[in-house]
Amino acid sequence: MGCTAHDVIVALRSAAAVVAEHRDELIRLDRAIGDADHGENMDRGFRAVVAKVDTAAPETPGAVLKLTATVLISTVGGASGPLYGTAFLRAAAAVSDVTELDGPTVAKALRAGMEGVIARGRAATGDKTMVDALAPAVEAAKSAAEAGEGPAKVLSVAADAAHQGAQATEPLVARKGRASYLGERSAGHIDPGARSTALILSAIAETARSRQ
Amino acid sequence: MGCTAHDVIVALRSAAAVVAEHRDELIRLDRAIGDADHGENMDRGFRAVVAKVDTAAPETPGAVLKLTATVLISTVGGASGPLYGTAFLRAAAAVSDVTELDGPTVAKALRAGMEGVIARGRAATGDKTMVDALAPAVEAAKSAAEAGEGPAKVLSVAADAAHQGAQATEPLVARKGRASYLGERSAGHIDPGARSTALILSAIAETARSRQ
Amino acid sequence: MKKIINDPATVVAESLRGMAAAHPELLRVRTDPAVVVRADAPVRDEVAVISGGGSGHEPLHGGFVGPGMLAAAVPGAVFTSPTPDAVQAAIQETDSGAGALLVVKNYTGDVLNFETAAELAAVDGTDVRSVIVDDDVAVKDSTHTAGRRGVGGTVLVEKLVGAAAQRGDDLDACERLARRVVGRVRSMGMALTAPTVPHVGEPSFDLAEDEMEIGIGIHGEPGRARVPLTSADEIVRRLLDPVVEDLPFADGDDVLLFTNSMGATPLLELYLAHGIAERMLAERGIRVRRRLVGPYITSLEMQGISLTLLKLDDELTELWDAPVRTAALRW
Amino acid sequence: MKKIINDPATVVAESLRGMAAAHPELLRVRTDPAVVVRADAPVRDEVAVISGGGSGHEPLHGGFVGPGMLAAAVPGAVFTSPTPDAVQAAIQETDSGAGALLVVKNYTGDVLNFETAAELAAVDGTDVRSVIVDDDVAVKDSTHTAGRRGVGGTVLVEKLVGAAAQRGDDLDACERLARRVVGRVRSMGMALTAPTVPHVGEPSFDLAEDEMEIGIGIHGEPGRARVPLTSADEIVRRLLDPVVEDLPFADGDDVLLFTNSMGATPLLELYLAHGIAERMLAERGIRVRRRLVGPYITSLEMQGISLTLLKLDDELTELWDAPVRTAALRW
Ligand SMILES: Nc1ncnc2c1ncn2[C@@H]1O[C@H](COP(=O)(O)OP(=O)(O)O)[C@@H](O)[C@H]1O
Ligand SMILES: Nc1ncnc2c1ncn2[C@@H]1O[C@H](COP(=O)(O)OP(=O)(O)O)[C@@H](O)[C@H]1O
Ligand SMILES: [Mg+2]
Ligand SMILES: [Mg+2]
Ligand SMILES: [Mg+2]
Ligand SMILES: [Mg+2]
Repeated sequence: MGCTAHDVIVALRSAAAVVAEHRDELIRLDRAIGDADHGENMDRGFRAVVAKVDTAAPETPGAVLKLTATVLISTVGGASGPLYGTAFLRAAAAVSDVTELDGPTVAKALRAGMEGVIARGRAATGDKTMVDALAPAVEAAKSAAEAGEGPAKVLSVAADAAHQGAQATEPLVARKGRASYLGERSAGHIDPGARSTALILSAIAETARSRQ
Repeated sequence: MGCTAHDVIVALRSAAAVVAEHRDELIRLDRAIGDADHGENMDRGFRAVVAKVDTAAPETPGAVLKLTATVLISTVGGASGPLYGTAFLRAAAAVSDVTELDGPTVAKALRAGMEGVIARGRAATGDKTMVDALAPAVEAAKSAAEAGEGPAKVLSVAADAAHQGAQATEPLVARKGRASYLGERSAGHIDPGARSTALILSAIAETARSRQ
Repeated sequence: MKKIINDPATVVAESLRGMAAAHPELLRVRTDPAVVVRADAPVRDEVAVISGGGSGHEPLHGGFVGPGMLAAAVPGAVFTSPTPDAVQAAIQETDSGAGALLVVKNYTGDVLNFETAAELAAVDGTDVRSVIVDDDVAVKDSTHTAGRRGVGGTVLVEKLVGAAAQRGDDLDACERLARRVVGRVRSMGMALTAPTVPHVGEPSFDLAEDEMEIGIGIHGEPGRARVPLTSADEIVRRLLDPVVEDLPFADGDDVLLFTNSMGATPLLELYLAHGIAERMLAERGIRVRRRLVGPYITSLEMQGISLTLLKLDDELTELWDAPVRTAALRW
Repeated sequence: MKKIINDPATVVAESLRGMAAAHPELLRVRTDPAVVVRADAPVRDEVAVISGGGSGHEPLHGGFVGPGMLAAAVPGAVFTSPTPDAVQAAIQETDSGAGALLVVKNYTGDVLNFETAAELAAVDGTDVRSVIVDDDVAVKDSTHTAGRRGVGGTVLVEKLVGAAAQRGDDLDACERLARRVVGRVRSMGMALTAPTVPHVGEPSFDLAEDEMEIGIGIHGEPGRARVPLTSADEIVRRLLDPVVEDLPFADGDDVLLFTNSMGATPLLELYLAHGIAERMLAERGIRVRRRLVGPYITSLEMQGISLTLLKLDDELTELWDAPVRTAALRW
């Protein structure tokens, strides 16, 4: 019923595939209010993650998440590199060395990841960043876990909430990251980091569902 | 019946007006096989000539032509500046200090001008330069003068021949000037200097006709 | 996309190889992670001034590596902050025992990646300080936002602090100086055209033939406002006024005026703009004592300019005049 | 047309004003006719090396005025040779008694206008010589045509002869040296985009998104051939092969490689191309001993590059290394 290290690796592969598929869309979103590299950065990072987990074969979910963190930190660059890296690092710490993730652990890992992003980037919800996708995801995951749902369901409600959160960034005026330089002109576009967060969560949730 | 200094000044004013009117056309021609400045160069030069003859008020046709030469040399630049300048300088020398130009003197001045251009630029007919407009003009002028025509008629057949000569540069491959760098690619375009020569001769001929 | 490249994925690496070939006496290039290092690094007892950021702003920063300026530069992917391991490698390669000063342009990505590197280097026992450059007055400054961008002022900070390091200032003094310069430098830029990032393949924004972007950054991010293209006089005024009024610079001030090309603006136009800026400053009684005119912090093939003003005093003037020997700045 | 200008008619004059403001310690600018002169001219007993030509190629030639290079530069209208009176003014302003050497790029207009000026100066009693630079291998050389254009090689001639003048060579020696350099230097260029002349207002030629011009000049004149845009490797090969084979440069030769940006090609791409050229020369056994990489002879905002090779010997290497202090070249 829980997610093993192998499940997490499969989920990351699927996330990498989704990021590659949406590379151009993420570039387009970042082109509108940033510097047009978010799709390229994430694609470069997740390709490297896949290559690395294949050779390093980490043995616990926490080890997979930690390896992912270090690879993202050293390959993504930009704002999203350290932020996603920190998220995975904190998630790894949160799951510690358990060998199978249950619903509550998944919810806890998500929260830890979000807290890491906020600690590094100092963005609040409403600032038009990936936090606007993460925060509702964390809330939804928490409720589902408290209702006794397993990891697949927890991830799937989290992903749905993240998509809504990402969508809701469209009218916002950015206060953090590169989009903030545009002031009012940043309104009317979805935040690329929020979108990539939602995409990655969906891919992971989809894998969890299909393997449960 | 002959052309006075005043007639020459009026003719130059009319030439300046025609050059200004055709500035963009000459730029377009030069853009195709050169560096897109011939219209600008000639316009700058003839404007300066008009300004100068107005203040200097030279008293013989030769003095007008000489003044024109010096102004063109110090304002046109490029290849056409020294070439047109030399043409006017030699024409001035050819008419010496006569006070009224008759048909033969006009023909002689034209030939001297052409010889000056050839001496400086070393172009032969068929090289796709202003010489291809000048050479037939000189021949036509000579025949007309020998047939006893006055300056107006001499100029008008010269202008017609110059137009035909300019037109005939279209299929030629340039061997002199900037167009020569294009090799075969220079074929298919009229030479801008030949075109300006024809335009200036027309303007002068037209003035002579209307004042005779 | 019109570029002289082989493959968008290898542009930075291939370019660095060419740079190494071009300047063997000045610098060496490490790959994987990519770092440009002074040929003679580490320089014993000299504070290592290090900067970096996304590529595409050349000559910034690699062109400023050499005696009297940077000990190392860390080039990221095009318009993308480098990763912490690359910054760490630069710190290690230049570690002279005197510590390292990181000159960081204020972008979330640069700040976070350099911050992480500094933390890691501290664990290794190297004394590392960071100074954030945020001189772009086009961006509203506020603690609730990412704050102002680092733009043209960065070049001046690197030159001045590099000179201080070379004359033997210690890390504390270099850090103090850097902060002092940051406090006295202001910039603003504009663009006529957008840059094209190789891996994107199309211009970063679309601009009509009669439009320009005012308050632009150096990463192809759109500016603060899109306005009709006007005369050079008007353009310079629109850049200079906010710069002057921000610090503010005042009647009687001695300044360095840095007129920068964003890449594709020809020198012919750049000098023209510089002349206008000199005239407008003279009208305000601000005395231009030093100048820098050229493409020094660029945005690929973007057409546009930026103006930077630094308030000089005797020490800063002396540090500016101190010898420098790099690929892009040399006297 | 997207330019930072006030009025196409005053671009050159306004730009020169800005240049004068930017470099008061190096040069002064005379107007009407326009001449850029070394601040300390005339320099007693030093041959005055003078060059000039149409504007729009900056930093050529004004950016090379200063100790160790040019005594004066004569800027014409954009892409239009200056008139003889301007050249004459430059000769007069720098007349030191040691004579003047005119470095003339081989264009009919430049040749005729400089020739006329030299004749006029001779009448005034100044010893003036002219050397024609015609290094562009893209143009077929023939006595029946205007011959080859002067392009990148001009920069090298100006540096080397300027160094010779500074070390005290007399006019004969300077002239001989200039001819020797012209005999050993070859270039070729290409473009991705066309320049826009201010008074024309539209690009000098039209080029599709997937095309480039090979064998281009520096005045917006179309090149020898329009071909599909290819990789950087292929572009460099198409420029380098004809250059190498023309002189020819051979296995074991020592050379200076000058990789030039036509204006809007960013340094990122320029270094990339330079690295390729170094590799290809190494493959042929040609040894690159000196390099120059940057935008030194440009064509307004044209994107493109040119490659220039100069066959070095000990004297030329020494003259290249000799100190130079100008706005654009300095060591
Ligand atoms: N301070 C921040 N806190 C949280 N997320 C941020 C912050 N700054 C930027 N981001 C996220 O990073 C995304 C941009 O990432 P990316 O384009 O890869 O980096 P860069 O902005 O350096 O080019 C933004 O869309 C936003 O979601
Ligand atoms: N050697 C030459 N002999 C005669 N005419 C020439 C010669 N070279 C150029 N020309 C003429 O000059 C014209 C170009 O003049 P212009 O565009 O003003 O100068 P540039 O070529 O220097 O830009 C050509 O169209 C041609 O008619
Ligand atoms: Mg981005
Ligand atoms: Mg022309
Ligand atoms: Mg970025
Ligand atoms: Mg011309």
